[in-house]
Amino acid sequence: ASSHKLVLTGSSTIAPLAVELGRRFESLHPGMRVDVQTGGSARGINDTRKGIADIGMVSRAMKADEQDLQAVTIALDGIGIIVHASNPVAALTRQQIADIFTGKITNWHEVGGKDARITVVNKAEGRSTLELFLAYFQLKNSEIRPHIVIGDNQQGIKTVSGNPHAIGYVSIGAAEYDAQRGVPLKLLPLDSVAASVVNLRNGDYPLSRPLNLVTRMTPTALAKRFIDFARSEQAYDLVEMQYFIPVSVD
Amino acid sequence: MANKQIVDTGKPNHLLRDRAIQLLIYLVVLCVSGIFLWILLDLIRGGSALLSWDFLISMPRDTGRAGGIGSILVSTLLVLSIALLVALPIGWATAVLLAEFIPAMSSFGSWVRYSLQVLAGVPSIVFGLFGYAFFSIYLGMGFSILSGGLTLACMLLPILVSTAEAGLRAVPESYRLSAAALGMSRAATLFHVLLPVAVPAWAAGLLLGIGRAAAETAALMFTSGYVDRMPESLLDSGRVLALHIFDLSMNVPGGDAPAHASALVLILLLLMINLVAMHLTHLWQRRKLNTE
Amino acid sequence: MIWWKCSILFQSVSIDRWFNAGLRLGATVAALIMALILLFLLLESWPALQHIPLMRFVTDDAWHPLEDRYNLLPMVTGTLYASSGSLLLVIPLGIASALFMAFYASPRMSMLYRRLIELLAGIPSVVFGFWGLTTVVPLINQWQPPGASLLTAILILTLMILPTLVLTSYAALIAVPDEYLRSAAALGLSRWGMIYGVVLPAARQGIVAGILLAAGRAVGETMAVLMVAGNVVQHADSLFAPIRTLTANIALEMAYAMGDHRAVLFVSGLLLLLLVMILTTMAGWFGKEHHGE
Amino acid sequence: MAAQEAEHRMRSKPDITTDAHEGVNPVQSGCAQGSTYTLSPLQAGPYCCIPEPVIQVKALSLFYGGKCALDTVTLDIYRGCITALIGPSGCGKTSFLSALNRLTDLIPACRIDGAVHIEGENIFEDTCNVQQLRKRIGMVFQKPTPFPLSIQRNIALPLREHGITRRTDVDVITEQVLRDVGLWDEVCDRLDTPALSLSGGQQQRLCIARALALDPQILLMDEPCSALDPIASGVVEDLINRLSGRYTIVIVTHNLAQARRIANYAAFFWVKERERTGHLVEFGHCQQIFETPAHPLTAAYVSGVKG
Amino acid sequence: MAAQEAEHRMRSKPDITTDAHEGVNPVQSGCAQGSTYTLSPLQAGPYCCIPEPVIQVKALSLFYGGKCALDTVTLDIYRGCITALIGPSGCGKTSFLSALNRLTDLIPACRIDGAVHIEGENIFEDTCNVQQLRKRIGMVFQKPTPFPLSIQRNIALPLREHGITRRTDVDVITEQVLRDVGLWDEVCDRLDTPALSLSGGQQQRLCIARALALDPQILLMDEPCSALDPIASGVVEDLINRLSGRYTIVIVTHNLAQARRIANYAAFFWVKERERTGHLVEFGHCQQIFETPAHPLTAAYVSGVKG
Ligand SMILES: Nc1ncnc2c1ncn2[C@@H]1O[C@H](COP(=O)(O)OP(=O)(O)OP(=O)(O)O)[C@@H](O)[C@H]1O
Ligand SMILES: Nc1ncnc2c1ncn2[C@@H]1O[C@H](COP(=O)(O)OP(=O)(O)OP(=O)(O)O)[C@@H](O)[C@H]1O
Ligand SMILES: [Mg+2]
Ligand SMILES: [Mg+2]
Repeated sequence: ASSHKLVLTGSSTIAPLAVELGRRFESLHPGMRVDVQTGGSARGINDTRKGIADIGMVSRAMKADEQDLQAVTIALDGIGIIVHASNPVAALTRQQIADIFTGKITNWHEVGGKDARITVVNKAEGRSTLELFLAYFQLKNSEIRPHIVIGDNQQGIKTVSGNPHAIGYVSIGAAEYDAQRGVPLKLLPLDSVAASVVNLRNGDYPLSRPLNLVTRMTPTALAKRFIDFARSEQAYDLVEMQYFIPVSVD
Repeated sequence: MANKQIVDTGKPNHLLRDRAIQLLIYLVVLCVSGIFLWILLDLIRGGSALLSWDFLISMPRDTGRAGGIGSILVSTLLVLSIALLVALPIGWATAVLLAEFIPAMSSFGSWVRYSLQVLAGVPSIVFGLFGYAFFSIYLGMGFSILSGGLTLACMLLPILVSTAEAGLRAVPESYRLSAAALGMSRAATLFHVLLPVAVPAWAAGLLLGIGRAAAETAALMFTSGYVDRMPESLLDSGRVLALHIFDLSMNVPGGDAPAHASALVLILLLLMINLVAMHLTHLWQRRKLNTE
Repeated sequence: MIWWKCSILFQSVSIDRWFNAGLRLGATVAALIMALILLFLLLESWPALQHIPLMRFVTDDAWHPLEDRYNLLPMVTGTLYASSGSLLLVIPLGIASALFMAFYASPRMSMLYRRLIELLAGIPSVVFGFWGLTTVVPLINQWQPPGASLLTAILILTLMILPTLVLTSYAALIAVPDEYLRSAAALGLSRWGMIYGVVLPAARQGIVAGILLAAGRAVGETMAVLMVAGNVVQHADSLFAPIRTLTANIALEMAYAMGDHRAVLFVSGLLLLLLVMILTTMAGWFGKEHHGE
Repeated sequence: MAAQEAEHRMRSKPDITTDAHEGVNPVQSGCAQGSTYTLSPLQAGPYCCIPEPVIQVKALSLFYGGKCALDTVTLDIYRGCITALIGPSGCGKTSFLSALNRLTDLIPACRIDGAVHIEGENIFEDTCNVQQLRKRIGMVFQKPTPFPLSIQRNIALPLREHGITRRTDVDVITEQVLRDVGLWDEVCDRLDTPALSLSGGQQQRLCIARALALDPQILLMDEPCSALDPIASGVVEDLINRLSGRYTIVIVTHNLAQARRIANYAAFFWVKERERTGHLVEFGHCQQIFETPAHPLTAAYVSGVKG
Repeated sequence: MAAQEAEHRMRSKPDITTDAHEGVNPVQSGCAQGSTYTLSPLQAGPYCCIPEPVIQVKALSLFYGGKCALDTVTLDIYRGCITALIGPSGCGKTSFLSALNRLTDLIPACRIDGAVHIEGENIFEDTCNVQQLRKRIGMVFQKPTPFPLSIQRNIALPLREHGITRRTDVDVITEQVLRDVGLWDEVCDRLDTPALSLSGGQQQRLCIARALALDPQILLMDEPCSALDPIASGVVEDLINRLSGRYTIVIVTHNLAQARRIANYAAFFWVKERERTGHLVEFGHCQQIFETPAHPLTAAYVSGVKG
């Protein structure tokens, strides 16, 4: 990577935000170029390690074996359980959700809904959303009995909005964006905390994750400048536009 | 007459059979057209509102939700041109070699043919993996239009070769024999006699290739990358239309309308390339062959 | 002046030689690409092949790479079911369409239909997937949940590979010499008698080539299938069961895979390549046998 | 005549009863002994060129696109006779033949005026069953055009199409027509090989056999010998001679000596220099055309050129 | 002879000096008056069939794949003479002709044993310049094979290839050879139309003209008249007669009468029944072959078949 070009790769959740950040960064520093590639958190880590990318985007907490990289959180995101808007079920307990995903509950009427088979929408192996979800409900992926496995957020949203009996989980930001624009989608509260950006910001919502930018131990000056910019107040409105929660710098 | 009876007993069910088959074929065609028109109409309904000149030339903003597809069109055309620039000479040379210069059964020929047949069946995602591992990492091109173009070129090769070879093989043997009998070199025979006859087949193959290349997503995901800004050099990453459509529909909340519009643009683009190429081929052949 | 004439002759001879050399170079490059692909897939999957015994790719109880379970078999069957299902559908549809263009339609209709098919050949697979996800899946879901299933995958694949087959077999059909048609007509054969008895056998080679091409696309299609097949790793027990194909698996997990997981995905790429190589070899034998007869 | 009719019926309707099959038996045994059978009954049959028109061509004009290729031809073709069409290249002989079995339908740009009555029925009327018509009129082309199938299937295919599907019937007919054209001994041990592997002459005879298999009443032949070597050509010529009487034959030939040898009637076509429109100059008994031509053009043609 | 030689050189090498161009002028003016020019010098030229072998075929065997198509043929072809090759279909006449200008190179499976010496040089040696050889040996095929180009370009293309590129030279040669084959008057006003729009006979004559344009010494003709009507066939035959003496001509024909009329020498090929291997039965003066054949097979062939 040359001195006036930054390459970011990694989580598709962060990528849209990073693109906007990059655009503003470029306008503040003429002559700079910020290239954003999506993929997944693992790719962010991988590419940063290999030096293909200057900065990796990782939408989860760092793992123990990733201590060779330096991570900075730039925003928070939550994971929300979604069902079709026409689904009469208003809330599910933690146990019910775990049972539904593990195939112990297979019909909506067992949890107070219509008499219809539940379609479980799960995420593909390796996604950080999946890891978080599993960790929160203390499940193993092999225990889950999915009917549909999806890749990206929008596929999950499209699947659930097209199937009145489906249940899935996606980034709250994306779900809220679509729900507000008339997509037949409903976010279920978790542990009786409504899944909303507001609750996320309060810290009330239990299933949240940090959005990190990672670099190697000694980041280049440019990468450091960009990360600092991303955490600064100049970037808050961009973060909020993507329905994420900016982290306040102390 | 005697034989009339036989035929008369046979006749009605033949007539019936013919009618039934004709009906079936018409039904199939209606079905296929219907479904395809349905898709097209869906696309038009979803995207035509956005479609405008402005949409074509302005940059995407807000991860594609707003703005246009100017930079993406440029990247697409760049990737396509690189792919064609690389694949056409190699592919057509291979086709000419296979059809004209070496016996079909020779070991070199059958080796080349075999590898091309395998290439034709290799899934595009495997090309993507290969391009990522070879061009992007091993050759150090990173995520770049160049790397994407080269990957696509590999993918296009078998299509170009097989169509061009078929075109050449369809040229009557008598032209070759009489050209040889007149002491013409094989190169001259090729350029002056065989090519003009085979050119429609070549053009058709080219169009098929362009269609495949322009619609390719999986092979470019890991090679030319996602960056939706105007590329400044071939080593910059650039997002192609098909990938843009994929990203908008799979990753961007509220990206459906621009995705539809982009798909429409892609289809119109292909249509245009199609018409222009057909026209040029026709003109060229007419000039070469003096056909009326 | 005479030397000038000679030099032209000399030139055209040497042109032939240079030309031949250039062509050989091109062909070698073309052929090397397959070797390169094989090499790099091998290199990338080496870490996994080194310490995961090959048998485990078929004997493990499931596909949970993060839990060290690497059974690829369900995805192989998924790929086979989806592609053979779509081939079963597309062969009659495609050949009927090609016949329509060649023998049933008026020249104008034929042209129109051809344009339509050419257009479709250019629609990106993503668009098909997208359309399947928002239109076909909900439709089937109303009938047999969850909707995303082997059936949808087959339907969408059929639409995708149809243009390839139609265009190639149309080319094969119109290449059938007019003489055959004329003599068939002179024998009083009906239209279908002519098509079935004479035209199809004469065009068989071209049509089979088209089918192979289409089969290649069906096996290799990634994005569209990813969107509509449901992607559950399992052996499908009915048309309505979701499946995951090898290619969709790579696209789904590649970006997120690390270490062994990633290497195993390359192994599945390798597997696909080997599958294609075997099929090609078999097709070659088949072709030779027919040639010999 | 009656005997011949009966034999026809047997051949073309082998499924009347099983007796019919037994009736054919002697044929088979005869075949085993050589080609004596097929030659004898045909030769024994009465030579019956009857001055009764089977085909009446009335003011037939034929256009390709806007271009007139054949200008108001009026002509009768007599039952059981051999009529030779002669004339220079491009004078519309092939076009004329194609009009007789409506093969011109296959050429989109081709338009026809006038009428052709076959057995009294105008074939250009919509009520005419074209397939039936073409079954009654066999055609052999200048270039041998076997289908790319096995020899056996080349003959079986049109039979099937016309309702003769029983395996044994098809086999009997196949053998018979292949004997008729003298091909049986050459190919009987390899009926399953591709017809395209035959030599040119064999291919042409196969095409004739294929046409005969449908037991047509009329046979149109477009220069059937021009692609053949003298031996094969002689065989075909003999064959035509033997077939006359049984079939009404219209033959196009560039070989005037041949026309003279085999034809009962001859029609001479000519093509005008400028507009390249073919027309009928003279029609009459073969002898008359060749020996006392009425038209100077005919005289010049039949005498001036080297056959 | 000498004058003729000079004229040849002028034609084939028009770029020697500008004088050469002027030297050709009378030809042009002659052409404008009709076809007198081309006919007269040819007819006036000495009829010179010299018993001096130009082509010496020595134990030539020809194999397609493993199959032997032609078995040890030894034969001399004499300068300026017309040699006719006759024999039944499949006896290897076309294969033999193709071997003479190494056209067999184009057939991958084809292997050749033995030697063919042309003007003393073995053409199967690697040192032989094949293109130069083929320029010296013109060939005309059974089926007319004009390129799908304009009439003009059909002739210009091989000329270009052999270094005659100046527009005027090409035009002069084009007119001359078209006159030679009697096609000039028919097509002079439409040289730019596609050659494929010509009639069969015209196409064949165009092919002959194309071969003549390169001013070959030897002309191989594979049944040049079989696709033609009698008039065109007569024209071509006349042409061949006129060309003899100036060119060494080897002609394959199925028309024995024609062979008898035009040839000086004749070679009779036959094909063995079982293994389908062609071989030379008899070679000699035309008259001898047709009137006092030495071999019973020859006798049977030339007498028994209808030409
Ligand atoms: N399909 C066609 N489309 C347009 N013109 C045609 C077509 N077929 C034949 N012609 C023209 O019609 C005229 C008569 O052709 P036809 O083939 O009937 O001649 P012919 O007497 O059979 O000649 P030949 O002896 O060479 O076979 C020719 O000028 C020919 O160019
Ligand atoms: N390209 C080829 N490949 C294999 N066999 C061939 C090929 N060309 C010709 N033959 C075979 O070689 C033999 C001689 O063929 P050739 O064409 O020389 O005969 P011919 O004397 O010219 O016959 P005709 O008079 O029919 O033209 C035939 O048995 C033929 O089947
Ligand atoms: Mg004709
Ligand atoms: Mg031959």
